[in-house]
Amino acid sequence: MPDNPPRVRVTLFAGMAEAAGRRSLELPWTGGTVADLRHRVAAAMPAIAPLLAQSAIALGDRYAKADDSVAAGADVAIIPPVSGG
Amino acid sequence: MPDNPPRVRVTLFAGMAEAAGRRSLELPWTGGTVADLRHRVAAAMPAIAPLLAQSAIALGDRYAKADDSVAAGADVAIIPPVSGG
Amino acid sequence: MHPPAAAFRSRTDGPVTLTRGPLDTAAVLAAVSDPAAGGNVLFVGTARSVTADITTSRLEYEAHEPLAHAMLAALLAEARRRFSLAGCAAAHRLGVVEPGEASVAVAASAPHRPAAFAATEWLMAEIKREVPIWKCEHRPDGSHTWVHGDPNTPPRETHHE
Amino acid sequence: MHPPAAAFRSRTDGPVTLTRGPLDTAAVLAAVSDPAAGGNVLFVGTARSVTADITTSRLEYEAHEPLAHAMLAALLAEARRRFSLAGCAAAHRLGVVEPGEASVAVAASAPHRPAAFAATEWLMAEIKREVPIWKCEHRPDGSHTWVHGDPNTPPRETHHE
Repeated sequence: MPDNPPRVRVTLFAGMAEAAGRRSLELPWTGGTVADLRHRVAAAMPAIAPLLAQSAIALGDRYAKADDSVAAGADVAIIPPVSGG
Repeated sequence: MPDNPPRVRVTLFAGMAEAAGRRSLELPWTGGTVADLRHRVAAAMPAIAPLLAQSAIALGDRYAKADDSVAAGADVAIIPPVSGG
Repeated sequence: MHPPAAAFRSRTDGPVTLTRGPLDTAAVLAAVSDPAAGGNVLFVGTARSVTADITTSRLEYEAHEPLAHAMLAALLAEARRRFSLAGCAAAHRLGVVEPGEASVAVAASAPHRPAAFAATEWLMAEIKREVPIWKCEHRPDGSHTWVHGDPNTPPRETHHE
Repeated sequence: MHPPAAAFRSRTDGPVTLTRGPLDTAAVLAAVSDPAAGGNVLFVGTARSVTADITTSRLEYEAHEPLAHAMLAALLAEARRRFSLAGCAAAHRLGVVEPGEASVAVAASAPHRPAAFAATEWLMAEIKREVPIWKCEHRPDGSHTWVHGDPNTPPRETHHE
């Protein structure tokens, strides 16, 4: 897919979306761990790095662990500290 | 009041009324304490004596203490262990 | 022994309700709504059809109504002070209560949820310990038992006498 | 930043509801009704207009909806096991919540009341700690703040990563 280089789609929420000025971003991504993805996102959007350090990462409808694999083409969400209720 | 000798009216509830076969009784009463009244009721209705020993006494809309006075003509209620809720 | 057959009768006085009709549990919760309250707790006690392997076909409640009313009002006032509540309310049904129907409803509201939970639990424990209301369990064979004292509730303190 | 304007949208799946409309708190309580349950507890969290001397004109909630739904379902299943419940249910409102309106409702039922109280308190604490929902406080001057972390809630355990 030469016109479609491998990417990962990252969704942002609440104050993190506000700090980033956007609700999602796509980054080039050929695969790696959740920990790798954190570094990539922090480098791409330094404005959200502080909140990112306190955040969890979700793959689909479950929370992910640092060494979980994130495939190329995955949908990932960053979950900053929650405040529901 | 020769036709109306001094009395006390005692109201019974729940299992105590059932044991007594009645919901109230009147006893001759020229006055005394709550403790005196307990003895009088137990003597008049031995069937309720065991439950009476576990019961509180109410004067109007408040619980009474053992040395409270019960005047002639008073309305008294016997409050066996409760089970509301 | 059954209490005398009574026409529908309900007495609501501020946050206290004693009624022979179905309990309006939503009204008990609504009664504690307050702009300063973020936490609102409602407890509803319902008649179970099976308790410890014994089948109960229906419950029946009887009260010393003036004393029950006064005790409920006093407990609500004490809860309001003790837990710094925004509001609290209580309702108890009297007469026959069929399985699944509500016999008691208590609500409390407070700025934060722990006080609302603690107050509602405290009120229920005090109601079961102090308020002159009695439960009769009717069984399918026609027999019945008035309950005097709750095995789950410590006995009333002896401060009354 | 506001979430995109959304038409009324509600998703109810078994005992979990996420909705942009007003919460039906009576339905949450009714969902836990069970012949074996004598104790039914409902918690309703409402938007306060004043919090710690700061006036809030309205609240707004946003969620990662699929994950929030899955987490709520998992917490309810765990509560049911942990407290031997007859039933439990949870609903959270998303979008704008005006002062006095309900943002969250949780109910639990059990044979006896202590388990119903304990389960409802536990569920509320876990929801505030684990479920991906965020609150934005809007003030009368037009400013707003997204809240990240609750000063009354210990931080999420790090078992996710």
